[in-house]
Amino acid sequence: MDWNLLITQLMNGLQLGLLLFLLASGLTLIFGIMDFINLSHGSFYMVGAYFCGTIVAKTGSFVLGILFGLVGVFIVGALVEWFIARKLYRSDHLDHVLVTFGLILIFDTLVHMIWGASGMAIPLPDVLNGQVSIGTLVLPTYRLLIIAAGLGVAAFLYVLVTRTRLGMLIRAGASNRTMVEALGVNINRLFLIVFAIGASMAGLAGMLIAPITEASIGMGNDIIIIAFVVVIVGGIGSVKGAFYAGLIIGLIDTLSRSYLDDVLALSIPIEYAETAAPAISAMMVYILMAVVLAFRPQGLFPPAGAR
Amino acid sequence: MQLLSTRRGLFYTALLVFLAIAPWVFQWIDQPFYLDLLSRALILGIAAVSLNLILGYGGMVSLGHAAYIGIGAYCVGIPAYYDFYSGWLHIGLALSVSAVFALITGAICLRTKGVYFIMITMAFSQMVYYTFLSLEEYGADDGLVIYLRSEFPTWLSMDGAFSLYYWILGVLLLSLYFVHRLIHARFGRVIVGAKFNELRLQSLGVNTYRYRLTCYVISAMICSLAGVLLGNFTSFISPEMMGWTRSGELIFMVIMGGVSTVLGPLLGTISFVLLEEWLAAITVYWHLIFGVLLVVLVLYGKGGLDGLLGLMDRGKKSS
Amino acid sequence: MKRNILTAAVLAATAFGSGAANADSVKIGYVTTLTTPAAVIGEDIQNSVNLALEHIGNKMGDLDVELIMEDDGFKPDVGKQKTDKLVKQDDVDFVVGYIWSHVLLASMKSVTDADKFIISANAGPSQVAGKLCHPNFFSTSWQNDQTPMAMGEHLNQEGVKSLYVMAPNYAAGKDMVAGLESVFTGEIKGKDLTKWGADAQLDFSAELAKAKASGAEAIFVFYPGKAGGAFINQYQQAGLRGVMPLYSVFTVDAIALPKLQEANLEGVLGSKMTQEWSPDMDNAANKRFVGDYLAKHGKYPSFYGAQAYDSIMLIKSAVEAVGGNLDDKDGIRAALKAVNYDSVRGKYTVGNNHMPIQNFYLREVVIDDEGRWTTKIVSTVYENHQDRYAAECNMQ
Amino acid sequence: MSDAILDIEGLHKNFGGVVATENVNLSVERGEIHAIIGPNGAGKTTLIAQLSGQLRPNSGSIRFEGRDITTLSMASRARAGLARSFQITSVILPMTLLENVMLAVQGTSGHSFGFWSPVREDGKMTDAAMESLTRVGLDNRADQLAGSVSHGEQRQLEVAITLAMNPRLLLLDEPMAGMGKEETGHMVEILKALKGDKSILLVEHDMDAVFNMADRLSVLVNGHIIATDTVENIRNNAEVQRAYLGDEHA
Repeated sequence: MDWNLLITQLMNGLQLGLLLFLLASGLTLIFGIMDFINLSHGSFYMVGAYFCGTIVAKTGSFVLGILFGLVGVFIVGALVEWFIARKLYRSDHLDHVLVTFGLILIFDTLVHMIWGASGMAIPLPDVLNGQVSIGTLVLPTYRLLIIAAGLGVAAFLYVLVTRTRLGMLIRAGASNRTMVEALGVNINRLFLIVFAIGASMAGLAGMLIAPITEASIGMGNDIIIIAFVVVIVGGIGSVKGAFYAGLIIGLIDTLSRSYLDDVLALSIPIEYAETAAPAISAMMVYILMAVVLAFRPQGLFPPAGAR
Repeated sequence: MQLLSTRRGLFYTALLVFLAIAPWVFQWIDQPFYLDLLSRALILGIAAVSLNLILGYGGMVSLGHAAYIGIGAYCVGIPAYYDFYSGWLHIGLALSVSAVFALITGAICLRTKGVYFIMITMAFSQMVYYTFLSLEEYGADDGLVIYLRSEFPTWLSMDGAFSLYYWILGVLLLSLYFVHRLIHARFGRVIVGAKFNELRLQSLGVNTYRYRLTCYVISAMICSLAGVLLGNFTSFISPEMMGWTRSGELIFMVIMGGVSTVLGPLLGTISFVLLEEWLAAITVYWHLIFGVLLVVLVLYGKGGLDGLLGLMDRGKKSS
Repeated sequence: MKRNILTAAVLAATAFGSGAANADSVKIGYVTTLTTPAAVIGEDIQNSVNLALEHIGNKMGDLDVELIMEDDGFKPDVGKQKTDKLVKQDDVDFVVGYIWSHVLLASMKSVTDADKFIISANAGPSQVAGKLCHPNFFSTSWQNDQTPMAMGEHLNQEGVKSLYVMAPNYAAGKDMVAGLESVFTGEIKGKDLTKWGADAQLDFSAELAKAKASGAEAIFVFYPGKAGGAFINQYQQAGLRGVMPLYSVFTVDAIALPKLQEANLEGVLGSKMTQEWSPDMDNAANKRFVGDYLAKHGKYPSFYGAQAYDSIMLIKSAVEAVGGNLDDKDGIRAALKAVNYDSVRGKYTVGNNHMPIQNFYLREVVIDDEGRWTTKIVSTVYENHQDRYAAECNMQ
Repeated sequence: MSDAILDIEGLHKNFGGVVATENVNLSVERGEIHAIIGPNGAGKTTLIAQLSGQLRPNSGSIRFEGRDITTLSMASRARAGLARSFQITSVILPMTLLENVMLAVQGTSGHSFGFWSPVREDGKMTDAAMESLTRVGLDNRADQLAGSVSHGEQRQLEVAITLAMNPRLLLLDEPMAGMGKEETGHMVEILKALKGDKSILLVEHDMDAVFNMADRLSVLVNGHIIATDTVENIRNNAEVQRAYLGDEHA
């Protein structure tokens, strides 16, 4: 066993898991509080990456890119909530699926029209482009930064949800919507803020991944489905659930991508194992969700008080 | 029955008559490609009719129905790969494989409700998608080219654009009629009733789970027939045809045409395929128009195209 | 003898066909990718095709050229559907393009069944060069295996003993790996085929970690289009630059380089690849093509563009050879086979399977006089190289 | 005891720490109208839910016509002859009255795996459904959508649906809820007409209506039955006065 490789892969899994958490945390809140299925949540991820890329290209500063990107996505999220989502909270899930499917098409094409088809590379400052050595272990600096940022946001959300009045309303809203309404809270504003914060989280995830994979059209469409899996596995409305489920799924995906072909090669010819392994590791995530739904439909960590 | 007494009825009658003579019309105006388009639309129509059975009438929003198109298509492709071309074999295989798969997954899916049902149906279809993606022997990502169509006795042959078209039309009309009968029979009443109020049905002594599961399986089997025809029509199959976005498009077609109406889904698929073709010819940004259409349709256009036809009749009455 | 039978069959098919080809114009259907992230390649191709048409004044002999571009959406079934449309509705004379091997494989039958000509300007899957070869299929590119074979040859010459291999999991990816393996004599320490298509895998963290741990001397990759940039990015971030030299095919190209330069990823400078063409090739046709492209778009054309440009010139030569009589399919076929035009890659011929027999060069990433990152030919690896599937093709 | 159609013994249900019903003992005689009254939150609806099979009790047993049905599903109980109506009107609004009632006929007449013959052409079923509609006086509205008739009529439809199941025991959850004076009177007449033919267990708030038609009353307070007796005796029961009626009748 190559321990350095294992640790590297665990770190990679952690990084993916935290990215999924950033996406899923907003999704799960919007889902839990507004009972709104937002398939186009991945579009915020994409838009965030493009905003950040544009500002980095103009100013040359990655930090400014992130800051302005966050503000930009917050505004886009608020606009979507204001003009579209708000009208749909009382309709059924089918309508949500259709409208947000339409939004995906709209966002993808708008990005194509504005930024072109070629995608956008986001240069990193030299400090971040290097590696960090710990003993014999060498890890990319930037990936460590993603992990740190992910954990930071998780801590921020933890404080927000457990220690503030907004968080109290969010928690109450996730488990009992009528109660929040009975408290005389301006529900519209609460929903708007939660929606826009959720969008910003997704946007942040997009900004963090773009320097690695580039910003591109439709980059959110694949990962959003995995983020949904995270939400369901974690328990709808539960930020804590999204955190743990994100890590579990990030690790499963990365570890099976790294070791599954070797494992499969023990029983089937290597050339088949090479093709089957990536597909099966992608499938694992869905198998996990189906098992969770079949045996524990409320998810692994449902919010307290939810049925 | 009242086909000729309302404008909507007239429209559908005209549509059906047109479908019956379409190949000759297209030959006459020398546009053989239109027959291709229509064939594709009608195949998707079969899938939409099957989806409408569970989604429209039964209230089961499946985001994984494209998997059954894929299963049907691979039930043609894989035997053909081994030089088994018998059409009865293909159809029999498609019906049984889809039934077994729907029975197993449906039994799990139907334990859940609402959004969980949407997500778990999608999860299962993604599993099928990735399964075929991993089957190196059958082309994996690259898909399979089917060199010969399913073989049937001469009078039923699928060879040639015309005979394949009439096969498609035949299967479509049969499934439409079957769904129509089903919905008004004892079984259908339970399915429709359970959509609106499952608890009520249970209080009436009906074990809704068993009926819904049966309905899910029937729908999957009809959909697999669409897959068999699609495999024969495109002579090429790939896992792409069962990705979750394809399932989303199917829902879109059903809603666009008019959910839980008999002919609405067919209207939806025909419009969808034509729109896709025309818009794509105008601009590479055609997805934008599609997206806006979808949003507007849901926010303001309840009842879909079939509903619009209905409005026409109401307009007539009030004038 | 065999050919006569084929010709007879083709003639019979023509006799019953509509024969509706409009005598005033030559219709070319072009299938490429205009949406999804891969649209970046489609744009380069579109630019090059338009430039070619501009250069020939939109005329082939006395005939006007009518071009119809279709988008395959990076999906085989969509590509096939669009091909059907071009063949049946637009009744084009030539169907050209095809970036992706799986799209070509799905679409080819539609064209050949209708007795039209299909010209691949990029994809070159092994099947089409071998068992599925067809009298009406031609290529202005290569068979997939050839370019990586050239790279394998170069690696042998350089004395590289072990490799880690990465490619996307689709027809061309598998061909590329097979081509390399057929020539490379060292050890392959590990191999990853990653998910491809509209939702391709772009984060290679797990694979790069494996590559590093494998202890291989160098890394070989095939990541066309957008994925190339992403890969180079992560290759550098993972700190592999000094440790595992990068050898690639169809990965570092004129599409990836401007973006890599923008992101200042110097790791790619000096990296080597093989190709049948390079923007610095010294012939009149290439100078005109590259020069005008640079002037018009402010960046170098890619090899996709070069092959697309060639495809238009090849068709022009064939149309002129038959004096504009597009019903003379035999004449066109013979002219396409003769390759009598000024290709931007210089002179080449085709084999019995209609795949080019041509030179393959080793290219290196350099900085040009104006500070732009581009590629330059270092040496010739193969001269007049023919693919290894030609023998499996039963055409003479 | 011998003539009881429904016997409930020691029924207990709690949700986490909250006790909904505790040690409930109750029996309904064949042919009687037995009403359960009690203040809001006393556990009446939870009790009905346990009797109909919607909720499973934590302990205790329910016997229907001598047979233990404690663990049977809602659907099986319905087929056994125990029909319930809902407190909140839950007829199927987009269907006609006739279709609503026909579903009930269908539900208790064998399985529904009939895929071909249209139900509307089944004379036996339409007749049975029409008969139930007639009993509640809705026969002239059979083809109207349930969503288009008045609230009172929907409540009557609810009763017609329960009747159409041809039950021996009806569990009626506040059949008069939300009704005006005239409608209530009409409903009382409908239910009185059933007396002797069907046994009825009724939860109801409207005291006048209850006193008007019930044979016996049980008073449920905080999940306990504090008294079961004839209408007359309950009226005069001091404990009931204090615990419940006192609030309203004082």
